[in-house]
Parts: sequence; C-alpha cells; structure tokens
Amino acid sequence: MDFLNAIVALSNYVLIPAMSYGSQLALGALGVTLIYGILRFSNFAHGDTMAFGAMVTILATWWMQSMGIGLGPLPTALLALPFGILGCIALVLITDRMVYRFYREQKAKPVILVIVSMGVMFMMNGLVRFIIGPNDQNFNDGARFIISARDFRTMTGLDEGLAIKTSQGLTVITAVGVVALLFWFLNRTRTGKSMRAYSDNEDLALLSGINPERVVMYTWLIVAALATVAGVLYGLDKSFKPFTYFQLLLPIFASAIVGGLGNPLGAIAGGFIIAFSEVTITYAWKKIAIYLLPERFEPDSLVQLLSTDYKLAVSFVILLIVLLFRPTGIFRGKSL
Amino acid sequence: MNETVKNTLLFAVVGGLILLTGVMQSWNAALLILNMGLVSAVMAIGVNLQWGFAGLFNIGVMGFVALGGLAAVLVSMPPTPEAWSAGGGGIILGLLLGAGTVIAAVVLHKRMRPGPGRALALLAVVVIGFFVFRAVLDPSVDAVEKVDPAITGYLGGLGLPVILSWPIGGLLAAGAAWLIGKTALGLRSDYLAIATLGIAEIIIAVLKNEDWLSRGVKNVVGIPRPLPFEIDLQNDPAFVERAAGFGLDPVTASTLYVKLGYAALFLIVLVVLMWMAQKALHSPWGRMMRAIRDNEVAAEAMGKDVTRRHLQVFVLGSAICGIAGAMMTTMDGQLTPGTYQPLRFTFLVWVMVIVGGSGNNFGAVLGAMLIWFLWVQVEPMGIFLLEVLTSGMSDGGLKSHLLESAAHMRLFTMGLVLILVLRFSPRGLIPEK
Amino acid sequence: MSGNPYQDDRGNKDRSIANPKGGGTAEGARRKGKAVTAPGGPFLIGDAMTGGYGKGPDILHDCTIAVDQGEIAVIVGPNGAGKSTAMKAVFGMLNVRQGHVRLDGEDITALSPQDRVAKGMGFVPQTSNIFTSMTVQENLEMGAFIRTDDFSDTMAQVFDLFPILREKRNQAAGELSGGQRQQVAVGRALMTRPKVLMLDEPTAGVSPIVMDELFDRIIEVARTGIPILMVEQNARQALEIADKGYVLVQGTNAYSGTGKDLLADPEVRKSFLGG
Amino acid sequence: MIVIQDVHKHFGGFRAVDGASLEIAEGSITGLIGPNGAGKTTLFNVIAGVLQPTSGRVFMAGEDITGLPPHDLFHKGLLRTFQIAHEFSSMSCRENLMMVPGGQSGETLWNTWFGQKRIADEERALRAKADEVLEFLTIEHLSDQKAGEISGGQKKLLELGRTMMVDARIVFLDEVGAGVNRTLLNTIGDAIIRLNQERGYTFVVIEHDMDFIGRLCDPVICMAEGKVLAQGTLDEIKANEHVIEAYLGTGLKNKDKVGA
Amino acid sequence: EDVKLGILLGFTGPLESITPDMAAAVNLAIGEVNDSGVFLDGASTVSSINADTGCVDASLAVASAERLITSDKVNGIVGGMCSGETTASLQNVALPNGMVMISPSATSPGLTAIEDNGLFFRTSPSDARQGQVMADILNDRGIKEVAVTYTNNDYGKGLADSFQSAFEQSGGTVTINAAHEDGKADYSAEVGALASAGGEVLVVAGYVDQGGAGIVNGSLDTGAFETFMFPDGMVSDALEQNFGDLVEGSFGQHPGNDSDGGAKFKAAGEAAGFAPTNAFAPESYDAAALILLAMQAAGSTDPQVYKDKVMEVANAPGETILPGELAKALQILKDGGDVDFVGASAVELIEPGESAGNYREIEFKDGAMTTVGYR
Ligand SMILES: Nc1ncnc2c1ncn2[C@@H]1O[C@H](COP(=O)(O)OP(=O)(O)OP(=O)(O)O)[C@@H](O)[C@H]1O
Ligand SMILES: Nc1ncnc2c1ncn2[C@@H]1O[C@H](COP(=O)(O)OP(=O)(O)OP(=O)(O)O)[C@@H](O)[C@H]1O
Ligand SMILES: [Mg+2]
Ligand SMILES: [Mg+2]
Repeated sequence: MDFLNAIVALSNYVLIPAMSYGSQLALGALGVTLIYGILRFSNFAHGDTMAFGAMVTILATWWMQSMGIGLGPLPTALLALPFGILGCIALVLITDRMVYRFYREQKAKPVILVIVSMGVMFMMNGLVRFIIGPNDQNFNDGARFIISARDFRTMTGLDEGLAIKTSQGLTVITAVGVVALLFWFLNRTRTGKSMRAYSDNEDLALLSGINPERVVMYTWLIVAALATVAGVLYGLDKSFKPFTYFQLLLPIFASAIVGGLGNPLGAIAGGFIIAFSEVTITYAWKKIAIYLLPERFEPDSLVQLLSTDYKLAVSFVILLIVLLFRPTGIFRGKSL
Repeated sequence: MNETVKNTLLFAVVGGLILLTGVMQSWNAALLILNMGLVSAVMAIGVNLQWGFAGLFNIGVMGFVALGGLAAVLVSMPPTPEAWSAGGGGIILGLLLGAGTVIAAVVLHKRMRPGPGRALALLAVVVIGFFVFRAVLDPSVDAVEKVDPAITGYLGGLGLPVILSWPIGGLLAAGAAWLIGKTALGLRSDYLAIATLGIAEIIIAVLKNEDWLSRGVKNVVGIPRPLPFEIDLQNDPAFVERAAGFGLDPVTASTLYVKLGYAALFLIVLVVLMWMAQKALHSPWGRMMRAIRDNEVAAEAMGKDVTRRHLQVFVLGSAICGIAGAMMTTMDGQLTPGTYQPLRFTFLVWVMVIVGGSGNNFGAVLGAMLIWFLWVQVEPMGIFLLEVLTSGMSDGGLKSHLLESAAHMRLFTMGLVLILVLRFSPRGLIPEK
Repeated sequence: MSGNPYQDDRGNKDRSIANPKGGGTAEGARRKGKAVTAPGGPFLIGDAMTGGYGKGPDILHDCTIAVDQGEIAVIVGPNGAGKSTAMKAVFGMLNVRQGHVRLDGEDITALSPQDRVAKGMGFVPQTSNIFTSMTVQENLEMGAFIRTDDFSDTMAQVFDLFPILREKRNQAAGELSGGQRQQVAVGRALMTRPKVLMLDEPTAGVSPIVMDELFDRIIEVARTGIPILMVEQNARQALEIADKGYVLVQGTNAYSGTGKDLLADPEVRKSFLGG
Repeated sequence: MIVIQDVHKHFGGFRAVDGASLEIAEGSITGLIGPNGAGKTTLFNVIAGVLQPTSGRVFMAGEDITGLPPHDLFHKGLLRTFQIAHEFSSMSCRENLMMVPGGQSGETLWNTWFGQKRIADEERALRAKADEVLEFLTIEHLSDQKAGEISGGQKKLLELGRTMMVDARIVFLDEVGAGVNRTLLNTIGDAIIRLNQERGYTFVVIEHDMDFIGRLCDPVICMAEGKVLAQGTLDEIKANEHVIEAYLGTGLKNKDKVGA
Repeated sequence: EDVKLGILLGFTGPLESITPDMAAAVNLAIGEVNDSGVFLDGASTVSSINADTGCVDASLAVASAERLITSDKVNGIVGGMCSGETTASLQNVALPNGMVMISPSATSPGLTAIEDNGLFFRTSPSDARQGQVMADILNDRGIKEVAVTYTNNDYGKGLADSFQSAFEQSGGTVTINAAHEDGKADYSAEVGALASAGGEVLVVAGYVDQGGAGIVNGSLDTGAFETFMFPDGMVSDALEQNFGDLVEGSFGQHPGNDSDGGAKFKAAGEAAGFAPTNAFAPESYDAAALILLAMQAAGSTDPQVYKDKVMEVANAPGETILPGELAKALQILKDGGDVDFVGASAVELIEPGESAGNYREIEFKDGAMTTVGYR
C-alpha cells in the first residue's frame, strides 16, 4: 500500500495531461460553440482556423527570436500571440466578407453554411500548407518545466515523479482566464448581451436596434482570438502541424456537443469530459494497482479496459450515452 | 436553354474532359479516371439518397466504404486453415458472447422499470459481459495473429469469387448503418452527423487494429480479380494477335482491356442503381420522402413512420456506399485500412454531391465524375500553371516553394469549386426539379 | 424546397451541425442610407408601398398606412393580406421597391431597421417577440440597447405598467405564460422610449381575460401620448378602440376610415368581421 | 370514443397536465378551452402520441393507446391538425392530399421497381379522390399550386382536407382559428360541421374564439392548471364562476376612448 | 535523348512533411548525372516528374502512376512511398506496363514476397532485418525489458512485430507493444499505458515528425521514460534538434555503413538546400542513382532491359561509389567497368531486390547524435 505514490502516478499520467488536453479542447470547443450559437452553423473550418492563427504566431515568433526578443522562462510565442490573433482576425473577417456574408444576406439556411464551411476548410487547409508547408514546426522556447519529474522525485523522495510543463501550466491558466473573461463579457457587457440577444432571436435583436453585422463581426473577432490562443497553446504543448489541426476537429466537436452546442459552459465541461475519458478509460492501471494492492494480488497484466487504439471510440460512446439521456447535451436548454 | 440540352451538355463537357485526357495524356490514364469516377458516382448516389432525398447528414461515408472493402477481403481471400484451427472457434464464441451481452443489456433496458435497480443490473450485465467477452476473445485473437504474421496472421476469407463481395459489401455496410441509425436516429434530437463521423472513425480503428479480421495495418494484398491479369494477357498469343489486329502493342492492349472490363462492370452496377433510384424517386415512395423532407411532424401525423423511413434511406444509402467500397477494393486489388481518410472518402464525396446537384441522381453522377477528374488532374495542371507563372523567375527559394506547393493546390481547388458552385448555382450543376 | 435556393435545407434536422434556434428573416439590416427631411404629413406613414420578400413577387401593392400623434390606428384584413408585411415594410425589414416611409418630418425609407429604432420606432412582431433565454430584466435592457442614458426610470415605468413583470424580472422570459410574454414584448418595445409603437397581433392566441388586460394596457400606453399602429384579428374589439382603421386585402388598401366607420360599414362587416 | 384517465405530464418539476380525466363522446364536436398554459396543447400532444405521459392512460374505443406514436394512431383513425399549418410546401396541393392514405403499395420500395402496374392503378384512384376533396373544400383551382404558395387560410383548409382522404374517426384541431380571418373561419366551421354530420367524424377543437366555439361545439371542456375545471354546454361554461375567473374575464375596463 | 524519372511519393497526406526532401534528394542525383555529360550517349539529360500518392490513397497513387507511365512516358520510377500504396501501384500499373520501381521507403516485410517480375526494388531494408538488428543492439547493451510503441501502419506494425519476435527469441521481454496513430491530437493515453507497463527503454517505431515525436515528448514530460531506442523512422536531424539534450543515452540505428557516404550526402544535400538527414532522403538519392546507373550499365532506358542491371550496379564487385561520385561511376560503366554503388545509405541489394540492411548504430552523447558502430 502506497497511497502517495499512487496518487502522484495518477496525477502525473492522467490528471495533469488530461487537464491540459481538456483545456485545449475546451478552448477549441468554445470557438465552435460560439459560432454555432450566434452564426448558427457548425464551422468545419475551425481546426484550420486554429492552424492559421498558430501559423501566424509561429512566423512572428521566429521573427522575434531572430531579433533576440524573448520572455525569459516563458515562451516567446506569448509575445507573438497578438500578431497571430490579428492575422487570424484578418483572415476570418476576409473570409466572412467574401464568403459567409453573402449567404447571410440571402438568409441561407444554416446547413448551407455548414457545407460552405467545408469549402472554406479545404481552402484554408491548402492555404496554411502553401505558406508554412506541411511540416512539423517547433516553436517552443523558454523553460520547459515548471517542475520536472526528476526534481519532484529528489524533492519528495517518492518513487514516482510528477511533472508540470510550462506549456501545461500556461494552457490551464490561460484557459481559465480566457473563459472567465468570455463569461464576464457575455453576461455583463452591453456588447456581450447584444450577442446573446442576437443568438436568441435575430429579428428581435434587429428590432432592439442591435446591428447584426456588428454582432457577427464581434463574434468572428472573439472566435479568431479563441482559435489562435487554442492553436498556439496546443502547438506549444504538442507541436504544430497543419494535418493535426484538421484531426483536432473531431474531439473538439465531440466536446462541444457533449456539453451542449451553443453553450459556452458546456463547451468547457465537454472538453474536460472528452479529455478525461480518453485518458482514463484506456489507462493501464497496473502501476497504480501495484502501489495500492497487497503484493499477493499484484496484477501481471496491464489492467487496461481497452487498448489505447480505441480511445476515440470511448469518447464517442460517451457522447452517445450523454445524448441518449440528455438529448441536448449536459447543459441543456441554456445557450450563451 | 432547355434543361435536357443543358444537362446533356454538362455530361458532354465532363466526357470531353476525360477524352481530352486520353488524347493529351494517355487512354490508360483516361480510363482509370473514368473507372474511379464510376465508383465515385456510385458513392455519390448513396450519399445523394441520404442527403438529397431525406436530408440526412451522413459524414461517415468513409466507414461504409471501408466496410465494403472489408467484404472484398472476407469474401474472396482464401481462408487460413491454421488460423481457424488456432483460434477461429474462440473468436466466433467471443463475438457471440459480445453480441449476447449487448442484446441482454437492451432487453433488460426494455423489460425492467426505470430506476436505480435497472441501472445497477445494466451495469452488472455490461461489466461482466465485457470481461467474459475479453477473456474468451483475447487468447484466440493472439493465437490467430501468431500464425505466420508476415504473410497471413488472420482468419482469411471464404475464397469465393470477388464479384460476390459487392452485394455482400452492401449488406455489411447496411448492417452497420442499421445499428448506427437505430441509435442515432432514435436520439430525441438528431445527432446523425456527429454519430456517423465518430462511428466511421471507430470502423477504421477496428480495421486497423483487429488483425485477425483484416490483417490490420499490414494490409491485405493480392485480392483475386474478376478480370485476367495483364501479364497473362500479354503472354496469351491469341490476345496478342487480336491486339495486333487493332494496331495495339500487347502492353497497351492488355492494360486497356482490363480497364475497359472494369469500366463495363462498374457501368452495369451504376446503371442498375440509377434505374432503381430514379424509379423510387418518381413513385409514391418518392412523394412520401419529399413530404417527410418538407415537414416531418406533419408527415408523422399523416401516418408516415418518419424514423423508419429515415432508417430505410440511411441503410440503403450506406449500403450503396458499401458496394462502391467493395468495387474500389476489387479494382485496387488490396485493402489498405490506412487509406481511409475522412478528407478523401467523406468530404470529397460530399463535394461531389453538392457540386453535382443534391436531390438529383444525374447531378450526383455528374458531380462525381467532374470532381474526381479534378482531384486527379489539378495537380499536374497546377504544376503546369506554376511552371508557366514562375518561368520568368530566377531559380530560388520562392520558385521552388511554389512548385512544391502544387500538390496542395488540390485541396484549395476543391474548396474553391465547392464555394463557387454554392454561390452561383446553390442547388448544384443539375438541380433537383 | 423554397423559392430561394439558398434556403434549401432538404429538411435537415441535424442538431450537430445546424442550429435551429432564432434565425432571422429580416432583410435590409445592412442598408446604409440616410434620412432626408420631408416635412408635412402624418407622424408616421408608409406611403404607397410596393414590395415583397427577397426576389419574390410583390405582396404589397401601393399600400398606405399611417398613424398620427395621439392616435391608435388598426389594420385588419384576411390572412395573408399582407398586414404583417406592411408593418415590416414600414420598419424596413424588407425592401420596398416603391413608395416611402416618413417619420416625424423625415423620409426614412433608406434607413436600416436598427437605425429606425434609433429614430424612435418601436415594434412588437407577431411571433417570437421576446428573448426566451434571457431574463425579463435583460429583455427590457435589450429594449434599451440604443439608449446611452440612464434608463432605470423607464424600466420602473414599464414595471408599473405591467406589475407582474417586476415580480418575475429575474426569471427567464421563456418560462412565462403566453399573456405574460406579450407583456414582456410590449415592455421591451417601450424601453426604447419610442415615439411610435407598432404592434403586430398582440393578442393572437391569448385567452380572453389576458386579451382584455392587454387592450387595457395598450390604451394606457396610448394615453401617455405614444401613437400606436396595430394589426389585429380581433377586429371588432380593436376597431372599437381605434381612431383610424385600415382594411387590407391582397396588399392594397380596400377600405379606410375611423374605427367606428368601418365597424358600421356593412360591406366590411360582412367580408372581414364575420357578419 | 376517447377516455382519458388521470393523465399527468410533468416537465421537470412542472406539472403541465396534472391529473386530467375526461371523456369524448362519439360523434360529438367537443370544444377545449382554458387560459394560456392550462395544458391543453400538452394534453393534446399526449393523446396524439407526440409526448409520453408521466402517468395515466388514454383509451380509444376501449383500446389502450397510451404512448403509441403518431403514425400508429393515424392508422387507427386518430388524426390531428396543427395550430400553425404544417403543409408540405414543395408539393402541389393535390400531392399534399395524395400522400395521406396509408398502406399505398407504391410506398414499398420493392413495388416501385417491380409493381408498377399496380401503382399506376392506385394512383389514378387516389387522384380522383384528392380532386373530390379539393372540390369539397372549394379550392379545386389550387390543385396544381405548390402548397407553400397558398394563403394561410387555404393552408388550414388543406390541412382539414388531409383528414378527409382517409376514413378518420376522430380529428383533433389545435386552434384552427388563431390568426385566421373570421370569414374564412366560418367556412372552416361549415366544413367541420359537414364532416361531422355527413361522415360522422368526431372532433375535438381547441379554440379561444367563443363565437366559433359556440357555433360548433356541444360539450365544452374548460381546463385550468392542468386539470379539468368544468364541462358542459357553452352556456353552462360561460356561466361558471370558476371559468369566468380563470379564463373569460369580465370585459374591458377602459372602454372609453383614448387620446381625446 | 530526354530520360524521365517519375517521383511517385506522398506529397500530401500523413507523411507529406518528409516528402519534399526525398524529392530533392532524387533531383540531387539527377543533377549530378546531368552535369557529368557522360550519361548514355553523352547527350542525354534526365528530368524528373512529380506525382502524388497521398501516401495512404491507393486510388490516387494508381492514377498518378498510370499518368507517369502511360502519359508522361517515364523511364523509371522512384517510389512509392508507403507500403500499401506502393503495392497498389506496383501491381496495378508498374507490373502490367513493365516499369521499374525503386522505392526508397516502403519497408514492409510483405513486399519481399510480392510477385514483381524483377521490376521492383527498394533501397530500404525490410523491417524484418531491422528487427533483428534492434534485438542484437539491446542484448549487447544488456537490456532485458522494453516497452514498444509503433506508428499504426504497415511500417510500424511490421517493424514492431519483427522486433518483438526477435527480441523475445533472444530472451528479452516486451512489456507492451502498443500502437499510436499519427497526427492525433494527444498522446497522453498512450504514454500512460506505456509508463504503466514499464521497461528499461522505450522503443519508438514511429516517425520523428509524427506521432513518434508526440510519444517521446509525452514520455519526457511525464518522466515515464528517459532512455529511448530509435529505429530508422526516428533518426534524423529533427530528432537531434528537438530532443538532443533531453534524450541523453538514448540510442538507435538507421541504414548506413562505415563508408563516409552518409556524410558526403549530408554535405551535398545541405549545399543543395534541403534537409538531407530527414527520413528516407538518403534512400531516395540512392534509388534514383541506381536507376540511372543501371540504365548506363545496360546502355538502354528500357525498363525491361535495365531492370537486370540494378542488382549488378548496386553490389560488389566493382569500384565503390559514394554520393557525389556518380559522374565517376557513369564513366566507369561507360568504359565497360563495374561499380559497387554504396551511396548515401550503404545500399547492398539482396534477393529479391531489397537492401540487405547495413545499419549505423547511434547514441546521444552530450546532446549530439554520435555513431557508435555499424551492424
Ligand atoms: N418571410 C417571407 N418570405 C416570403 N413570403 C412571405 C414571408 N412572410 C410572409 N410571406 C407571404 O406574404 C404574404 C402576406 O403575409 P403576411 O404575413 O403579411 O400576412 P398577414 O396579413 O399578416 O396574415 P396573418 O393575418 O395570417 O398574419 C403571404 O402570402 C405570405 O405567404
Ligand atoms: N416541453 C416543455 N417543457 C417545459 N414546459 C413546457 C413544455 N411544453 C409546455 N410546457 C409548459 O406547460 C404549460 C402548459 O402548456 P400548453 O402549451 O399545454 O398550454 P395551452 O393550454 O395549450 O396554452 P395556450 O392556450 O397558450 O396554447 C405551459 O406553462 C408551458 O410553459
Ligand atoms: Mg400577420
Ligand atoms: Mg396551446
């Protein structure tokens, strides 16, 4: 019996990675859910929007690194983030201007916009690869760890280590901050309320003197910022690669839907549910079992429910179960 | 311009593009485009049935296509007797146990009253069933996969003619679609899109990881062909003589012959499916589907079982995708689970349907041919274009960067075509009437 | 399938991709014209309006409706006559192909709906006229969206007018009963401190007791000096309190006169008031 | 004809229908009134199979039909119309009617490929029947018009027409009058009476228009707060204190003119 | 005569990031040959044509191969890239048309047994061989227990399986043999499972710019493993750059021998402006060189003729040829001499036309990748 080691191992391999992955998903899902709530369609191009924002940030980071500008222990990318956000904003606003606005004027049905966003997805996909290429780009600098496993071990004398990466810490802190900011914005500010009103009832918002184009613009601004932040944090923590960002779309959608599409709180909860279920259900509990069980019962198999090959399947089964019992997601009924 | 004339013209244009490929590049390349175009057209008919007729947003096309591919392996590959004796029985038993667990859970859910008792009982059945299932299945799977892993390592197929796999691929896909439809269409709100997206990924995961079934990522190669091998034709004096009669060398003649053979087979399938789809569309069945599409609630109140009809269409459409998948695997001669990527097998098929004209079978076929043509030809065209554009530039980083990017033009072009069509002809090139 | 190819959703109901909630139909939100002074005439007039939805056929043909200071004007007519359309046209929510809208000595035809709100027009549409997911108080706040001054006194006035709303102010408006919702809707429109109030069938689907209540409130509002332009199917009751009545048929003015006149007109009674 | 026994329908903690019991006699035109939120539509939806009751039973001609889906009820002769017309907008008015009858052989895929002769015969008969109904409703001139393009009132007529394509036994009408011009409403009322008399349909009508109720309905049921408050002839109901208090009210307080 | 080489690689798809360097390596070889002025009749030049396989898109690969052969009329193909797609274009296009294909990167053991009429070669060894080498390396280091993760495709799976059986035969234990998908969002679950299973070393049979990097990252982050074994898909400059300091003491192997071919290629590649140490770039150079040398030896650009010369030029006897020496080799062949092409990846072709598999064993010392020996 060794509780401490078991807990440390669990934190190290399950809780902390799932937390940071969950935050990344939550930020992505927030963007998806905002567009769903306000512009009324699921944006298939969201993954590629994240990639674009991250790409601009990377280019700016490289430039800063070459100029010798840095943030010490923190990654330079944080300094470059505003450039990324601006670039991403420019892209989505141009896209909106050239593509989506036309359909809004036509009062097109949301599903048409979904299909249009598929086209945008294809194009952004090509665009990002055209500019930065399809390769892996590493742009993380600064200190790698807040606390590394080795340090933790020497510090505490435990067998198990506990590591927290700078990028993980950053991810969670930024996610919390961004989410708090978003909530304050939506619930307390005039513009935020006008966005909620528009989401609730477009025509009536118009009758209250709210300019719909302005709401749409603010939405894109926020979505671009969220997408860039999510994309950069993800890229810092893992690595940047255009193809991966397209692949992120699936867990992001699952998160948004589990939580309840259109509901920001749901997006966050969904992100964590998906992340935790992927990691825990396919986790091999052998190590923990060894710490906790008396020696006689020590398992010689991995004590793994499902092989990690099926971690995606797990999140989908969870999605289906949630939808069976809560047809509009966990935070049903309420949106924005 | 009269509609029929316009549509004929559109088909003529696509036909012309393929002919042009034949003249400019080679007839083999043209026929290959035609063949994959035909397979894509079958897929497009399936998706059109679901989206165009019933408004079902299936973005898991890839999964059904892959199941069709699996059918080709299961039907036509020779069985592996050693593998069967090593663990075939155990696997079958395990699968039966797994199915039994699910059925037991469903029955329990139906029979018992809601409450904590039911939840506990369900949990118990599922957990116990799962562990028994794993306990029976795992050792047999290991045993099977140990049998000569570099060459076989799987149970093999039935050794039947590969053509049989086309209808069976359809059945397999239909079965999966039925399961998905039962769950997703039964959800109180519609969540078909995300369900299909997810389940397609799960199907691919199974194909990749269950080696006993499909050799997983080790791929199954050398699937028997319905047509003779080119090499055999080239060695067949009678054939060589006949080819000479047409003024063709044996290599060209044999490759063309085989491709024409596939084209004929695919065309038969396509024509039969088209006939069936058109007949159904212009009948009370089609009217009912339109009514359901217009207004589900009213249709339900008018005695139409909307969920069942949706399920029917979903299953049929998926079955057609399965047939197409089996056809494609037959032509490729191998099953490569890693091939199945959503961008290529789901989104591209969607682009075909939307560009062609949702709700119109002819539109779907046209879209399939056109988009497949572009998918293959945009890259060489892009290279050509970039070469012309950059011919004035000095050889430098930018020029080579541009030329390297030519391959990515394909994705870009697909997006552009989709957006342009949706903008200027939102119902597609051949709109529904 | 609708006439507009962009609105073709093939009956798709999939919640995972498309949000069925709250989409709008109003056109003209991006109109960027300016108001032009055009003195004279009634306080608010939609003058000789001709137009329809999108690229569709004309629904209004040379239709005129007007209301003057201190008046209640009521529009009645068969279903599909274009009453709601006429109201929307006055509010700029569809593109009028001919004709003008004038408010308080200005030609506002070129203004977008949100600019007309700023000019002092308030509108309660026929259906979905509250923000269901927002609280009663937030609904009222949204009504005051364009106001930059302190609007707490207006809110107090609205609460005085509809006391039940004060009680329920922190409740989501979607949880209210039909009659209460209509009160929220009218309250929201009043929050802009409109110079003119337009109501589209405020009593549709409302029980008689609530209907009476609502009419009472409307009269009270009118007494505060706000001109009211209103569409009603409860034509008799409405015409009884109206200063001016319009009968619309197929997008044109068939009859107009004072409320009493119309009620007395046997032709109107027979054709539109059900004998 | 229809017996409703102690039906409850709760949404979360909220009791929309709270123990309603009532009977609807065969061949009657029953009116259902009550204040907004009384639970009329909810009760309707429970009967029509759109909602599952939390508890309670619904019987039709002695048979338990609780919780059957709408399409099953349709085949048992229980039909309904909608408060907001639910036409099939891309189809012509005739097609709107022709799609109604159940069990058409052309609705089976197999027959569309291999039973075309039979389909053609059936279609001919259906078409004749649809034209007959259109004539009855006085909208035969609209038969080839798309249903999305006809007026609101005509849509309501069409909706009524759909119930005539089959031999319905009981038809539920949800607020046929809401937002319908009174003149047209009278036409609809006439059609209802004729159907009741000539074809023996039983009707249940939700309506807020007392004149309309008075002209058509014999027993009138008033609901409030999810329960049946009163039942009887219209006059009895109008005289009922509870009903006046909860629903009818006593008329305008401020009838005097404004502005002047 | 204008000789054309098709470059049939996955310019898009999961391995798109290493493809440009592979193509550049092919063009490096072509450039050398063109500059020599002694190719075939002395006036012949070689040009290349790119065609995309999508790496995982068999249909696209077949269509591209078809185009290269029947439309562009290439005289030889460097490709395909991934084993599955390679099999498809080989069986469906190259065989019927009698075209020579030399793949730089399809390493599946399955390709060994495929029927190819002597048309198919590969400059990369079959994974079966590497598995054995890996087991040897571990045994020599006295490591008895390892965890294995592989990229979930035929390369990764084949390598992991052949390694596992070789290692277990020699008495080692594989605690877990788990796949990871490339291009996925997160690898915490995989790392968790690997850590739980434990082992002295983690064998990462993946790609350095793909899931492999994700796994190494995750393992380092959580402290699950500190020592890794890197097979060929992982060994590259990118590995050194990204992880050099972090994986002290880790080791691995990739095709190579003690000739200084690799170094020469590296220098030449860097001069040409691409990343020569990226996975399979050396093999690509060698594949192109082999085709061209075989043509020279046969004095013909007809695949049916020169296919028989490929093995000859690749193997001893003859003068050893390293990268940058193609001109010399062409001259020798022209003069009727014999060459032994060693090239950038130390190719030695064994029957039925695949690299015998000479491996360079590397180890990370002070953050740098150093050679510790050859096998
Ligand atoms: N958004 C729209 N797009 C196209 N046509 C519309 C739209 N809204 C209404 N119409 C059509 O315009 C005509 C007039 O409709 P309108 O709503 O103005 O009638 P109304 O007089 O208000 O009727 P009601 O009494 O039923 O409210 C009808 O034929 C209707 O079908
Ligand atoms: N799906 C639902 N979820 C929660 N509450 C509901 C739901 N449907 C109805 N209600 C509530 O149930 C009550 C009864 O509603 P119902 O629609 O049956 O009233 P009604 O008698 O038809 O009123 P009206 O005359 O206004 O149509 C209302 O308070 C309503 O808010
Ligand atoms: Mg109206
Ligand atoms: Mg109701």
